[in-house]
Amino acid sequence: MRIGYYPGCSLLGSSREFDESTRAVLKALDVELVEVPDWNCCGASSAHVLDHELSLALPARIMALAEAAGLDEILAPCAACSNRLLTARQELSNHPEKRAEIETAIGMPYAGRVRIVNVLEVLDRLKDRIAEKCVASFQHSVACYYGCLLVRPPRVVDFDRPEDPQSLDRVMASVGANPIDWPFKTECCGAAFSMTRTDIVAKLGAKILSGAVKRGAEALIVACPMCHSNLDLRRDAINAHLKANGGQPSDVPVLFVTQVIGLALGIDPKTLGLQRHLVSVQLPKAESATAGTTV
Amino acid sequence: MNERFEPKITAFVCNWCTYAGADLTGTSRIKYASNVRIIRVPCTGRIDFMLILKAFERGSDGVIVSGCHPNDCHYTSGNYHARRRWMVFKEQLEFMGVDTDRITFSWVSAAEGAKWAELVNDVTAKIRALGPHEAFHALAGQGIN
Amino acid sequence: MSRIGIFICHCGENISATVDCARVAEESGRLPGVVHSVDYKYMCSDPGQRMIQEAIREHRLDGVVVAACSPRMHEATFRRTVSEAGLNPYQCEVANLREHCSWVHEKGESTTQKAIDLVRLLVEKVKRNKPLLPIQVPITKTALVVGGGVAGIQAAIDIANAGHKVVLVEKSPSIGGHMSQLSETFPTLDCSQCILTPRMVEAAQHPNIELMTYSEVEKVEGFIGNFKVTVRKKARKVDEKLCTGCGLCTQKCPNKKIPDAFNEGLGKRGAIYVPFPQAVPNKPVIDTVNCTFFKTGKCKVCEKVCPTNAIRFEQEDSHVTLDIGAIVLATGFQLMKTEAFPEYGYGQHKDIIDGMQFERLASASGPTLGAIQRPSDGKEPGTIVFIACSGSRDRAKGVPYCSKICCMYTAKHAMLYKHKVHGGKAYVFYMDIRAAGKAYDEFTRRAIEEDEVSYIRGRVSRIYEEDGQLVVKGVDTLLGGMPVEIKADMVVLATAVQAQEDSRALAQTLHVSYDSYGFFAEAHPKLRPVETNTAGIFLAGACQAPRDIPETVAQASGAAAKVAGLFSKDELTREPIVAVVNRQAPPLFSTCVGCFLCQSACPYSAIESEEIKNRAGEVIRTVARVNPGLCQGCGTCVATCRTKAIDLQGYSNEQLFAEVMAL
Amino acid sequence: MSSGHHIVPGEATLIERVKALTGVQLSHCYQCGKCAAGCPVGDQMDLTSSQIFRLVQLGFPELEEKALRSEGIWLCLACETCSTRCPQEIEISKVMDALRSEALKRGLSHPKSRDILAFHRAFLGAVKLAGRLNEVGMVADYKRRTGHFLKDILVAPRMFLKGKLGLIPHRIKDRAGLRAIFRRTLSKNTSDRG
Repeated sequence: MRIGYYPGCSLLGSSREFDESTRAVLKALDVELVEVPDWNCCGASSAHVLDHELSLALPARIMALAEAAGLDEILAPCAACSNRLLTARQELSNHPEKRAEIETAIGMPYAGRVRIVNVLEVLDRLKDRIAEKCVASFQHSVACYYGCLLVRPPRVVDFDRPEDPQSLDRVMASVGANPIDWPFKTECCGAAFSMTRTDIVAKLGAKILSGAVKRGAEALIVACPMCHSNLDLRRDAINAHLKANGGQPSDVPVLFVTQVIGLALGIDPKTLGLQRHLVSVQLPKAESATAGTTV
Repeated sequence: MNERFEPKITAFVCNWCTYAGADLTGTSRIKYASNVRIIRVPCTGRIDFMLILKAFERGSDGVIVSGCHPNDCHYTSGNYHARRRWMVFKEQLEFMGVDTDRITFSWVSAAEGAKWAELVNDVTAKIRALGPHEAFHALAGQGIN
Repeated sequence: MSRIGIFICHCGENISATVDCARVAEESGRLPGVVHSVDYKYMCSDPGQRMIQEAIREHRLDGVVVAACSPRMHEATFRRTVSEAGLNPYQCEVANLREHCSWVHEKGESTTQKAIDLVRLLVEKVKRNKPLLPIQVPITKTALVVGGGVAGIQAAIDIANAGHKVVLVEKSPSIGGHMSQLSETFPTLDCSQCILTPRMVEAAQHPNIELMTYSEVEKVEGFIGNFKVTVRKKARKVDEKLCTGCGLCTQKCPNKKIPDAFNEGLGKRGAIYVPFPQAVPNKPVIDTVNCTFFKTGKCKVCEKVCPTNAIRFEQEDSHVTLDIGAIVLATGFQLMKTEAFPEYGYGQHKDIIDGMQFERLASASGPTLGAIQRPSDGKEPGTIVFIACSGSRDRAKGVPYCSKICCMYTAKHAMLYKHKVHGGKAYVFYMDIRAAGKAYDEFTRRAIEEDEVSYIRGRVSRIYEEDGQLVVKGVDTLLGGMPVEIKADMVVLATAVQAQEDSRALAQTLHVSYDSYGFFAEAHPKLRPVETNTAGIFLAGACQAPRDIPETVAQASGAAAKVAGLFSKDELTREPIVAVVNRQAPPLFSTCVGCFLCQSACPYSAIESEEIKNRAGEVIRTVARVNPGLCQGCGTCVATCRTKAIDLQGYSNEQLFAEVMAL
Repeated sequence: MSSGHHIVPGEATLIERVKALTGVQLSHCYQCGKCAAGCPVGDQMDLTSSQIFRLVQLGFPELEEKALRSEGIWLCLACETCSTRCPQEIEISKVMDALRSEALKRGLSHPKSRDILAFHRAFLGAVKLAGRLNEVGMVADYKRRTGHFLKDILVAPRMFLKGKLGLIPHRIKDRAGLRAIFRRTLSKNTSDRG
């Protein structure tokens, strides 16, 4: 299996471990990742706030490059990137007259052929191979946290169901984890305000974190670098908010789905970037060889 | 002669939807082009397409066929049969070299008085732009019937 | 040579203001075959009509064109006028000079010219009109009522009381419908079963009513006055004649874990069951899907305990064919299920229920005997949230229309809860309070003012479970959109009223129209609300649109009056605008070649085949024949016929081509 | 713009501008409030989404201005919870984008939008420069624009130690082409002034 790969900017920086674990897991599962040549930033949460055209042109350049490279599918692990790519793709396919303008702007032809997939879709396709190669089942209660961008808006992303989605839960169960039933799977963590309104981020993160812990989660599992940053990098702010509002601070770790799969496949935690988390990955009753690793 | 060309438009309309819709245009006093002559049939399903050829032969420059909206046919499915036959007839017309742009198929319900006026005005303007249907009138003169 | 008379009406000034009527009369008078042409101020007035009649006699007219308002307005009037003067009514045509000419064009030459053209077309048509005779059809004076809810019961009783036979078909084992499930009714709070059960018994015991419960309409053929209806009687597996309704079998059935549909899944029943104690008929039925005997071949406890040996495991479905003159559709509605609401948990929370489930909780005959207890743990809810417009007025996930009854029943639910749970808190999230009915607004005000139900204007965005309670995230738009969060013990969704699951299929069986939501369509939204577009089929109740009990009962009585009116005559007169296949002298017999393309085009199955035999009785030709009772006169067959063997009376090929040739 | 609650003839109302920019018809909003009810930051907004729509619906210049001046439009996270649940299928976050761009264009944006705008400008500035986002460079630029120099001083060194902050920008090859995209798309009003 060969698939296009668009890591996006976060995966080069603050979420390097998502990139590392995605590459490691897919390599272990015999999937060849072909990075989109000379890819650019998709504009993420900023371009559409300031300029609609730009928010179409930046993703269009990426997709046009992928087409030129002969790719018909791009894996975009970052939920924000895949959402922006899907949004631009849909708007350009619904409005062919805009496509011509955008082609002029990017100075490249764009046919709209290339498909965008997220990491859960790819893992779901590989579930038989994962089961086959699973050496250490991940026997922990986990809260699957999807965030906003994987499932919303449904008319654009058309993935899983918009409330109480199940795909990540299924992936987790396939490697032996126990996904808990909890109500905040798609609650927004405030990612867009990570820099500007840390107060809001802390409040929203606190609700998600305490909601998961209260229902017995030993780890939160995410598939979005922004969710991860907010729940991991901003943990001090979240805990401060919890403390100030009579809640219980928590050191429950937040893992990328690919890190969990990697552990189940027996990949070295360091390769998976577990040591990069600010909240250290310590899991109770270490059942598997790798869980419980402190880094 | 600087007179504006006034096309002759013939409309075949069903009794239940479009005829009633055109009645509503009247009761609503909405004005439209006086170029149209309406021929009432019970249902568009009744329309023998030879009638359209005859209408052209008699000097019509444009023809309107209008009935109930899909699924609203008073007779359940007559408009659907008309539509299906039209697809076949249209190909024959094109083969004969008749300009099928001169025939307008539409749906006007009994509640769409304004739509009827709009339809007649649009078709009249369109046919005026196309000019007299001389190609056919000439043919007719040679007695194609 | 024809002798045509032309009568141009001024319609006061409605026509003459823009059309030069005198000139129309003058020019039309010169058309070949026209022997008389006049104009007059009001043709439809008494003197106007007399003028037409005198002209017919004086000029021995054999055809009349009245140029006046739309034929949809006065065609019937003028046809009666000419027939009183001895002319066949179908020898009169009406040219539409008002709606299609004078009202829609400016005064001027082109308008008058159009009027002259319109008259000329119809003169050419009327010359070719043939005298037609109305068609007489006999009427079978037995009505079929489909659906045994309050609408069907009321219609059946009214028709039966008018002296006609009625067959009442109900698909479930008992009549009673949704009304028998209700606790109390708005705005009077009288007990639903107390007012309905006497009616159910009256229907069952009426000498003119035959009940067919646990039965479904499978096929309908024929036409008004002469329907042939096939009904499938589903096997009860119980001999209704022998069963006394003692109830021993239902008590002894060992399999008592089956969710009870009558109690909306909140209670349990056995595999042999009577839906509810007051059921009519009070005879049980075996649920073969869940019955241990049907699953494993062992058990038969019911058979052993039955004192009258009425159990019939071998009983099969049977079919009955009925001769029916008129049909009343009263098949009711269904409520949208709670599974349809993603943001309210996809129906997975036991304590988020729909309105009908609340009715069962509040009903004295329900699973809790009328105590308000939440389904998950039987606890009495201290705080309850009602959400109106759940799925209604929601084009995204539900239906765009207003379900009409929810505002009232939600107010009733909140009241019943407050009456039963003292000190309980009741909140109602609503968008508008639609309480337009006799004593309705007073009722909702009473809920707010006397029973202190808190009404919050706004929709609920999300419900989730936390610490054994349901967190309801709503908003108060009257407080400027301030988010409101309520921790509730139970939530009741007033889910949308929808057409029955199988309404479209039934409509197709009966050839009646339905709207995009699957509700049956009335013939005219204002003036013919209980008729359908298919003659002889009438509508009652919520199968047409969401409606409450008083409206349903009124409409049922209206439908019954229509049936009684139809049955008041022995024969039915129909317009002779029907298709006819030509017949000629032997050896041709007909130009019909028997291809039967017309049959596939006919929406009414009105085209039959007829065998033409020689003297020896051998079939020599098979040709088409139109059943004039079934034909509705659309003429689709005429346009389909390749040999022009079939023609439509009143709109014949000859007539229409004559009109076109006059263009 | 004239004062008083009346519609200025000939001038496009905000509801028409929104329709032109996004294709969304705000007349569809029937004020049920479901968007505000589920909004993660609804309780922080001076005006919630449904109130903002109401202000726009009437077409009165003063009310439109009130909507454009609100902080609420800048607090929208584009999480799409509202549009997923809206019974009238209104694409609410698209409307919020349009209102923000109108507010910027007319110079009405809320003072507190300054930081948020600064962030977005820093973000796009960094992208324009290198083609990809360099988080360190972007944050530095943001701090320069806002003066929040001490913010995140506790998190950043730890991130650096974890290998999460790279100091060297990731540059793409065709930077000229990328700058051309910015030049061809960005409208004057919203251009990156940094």
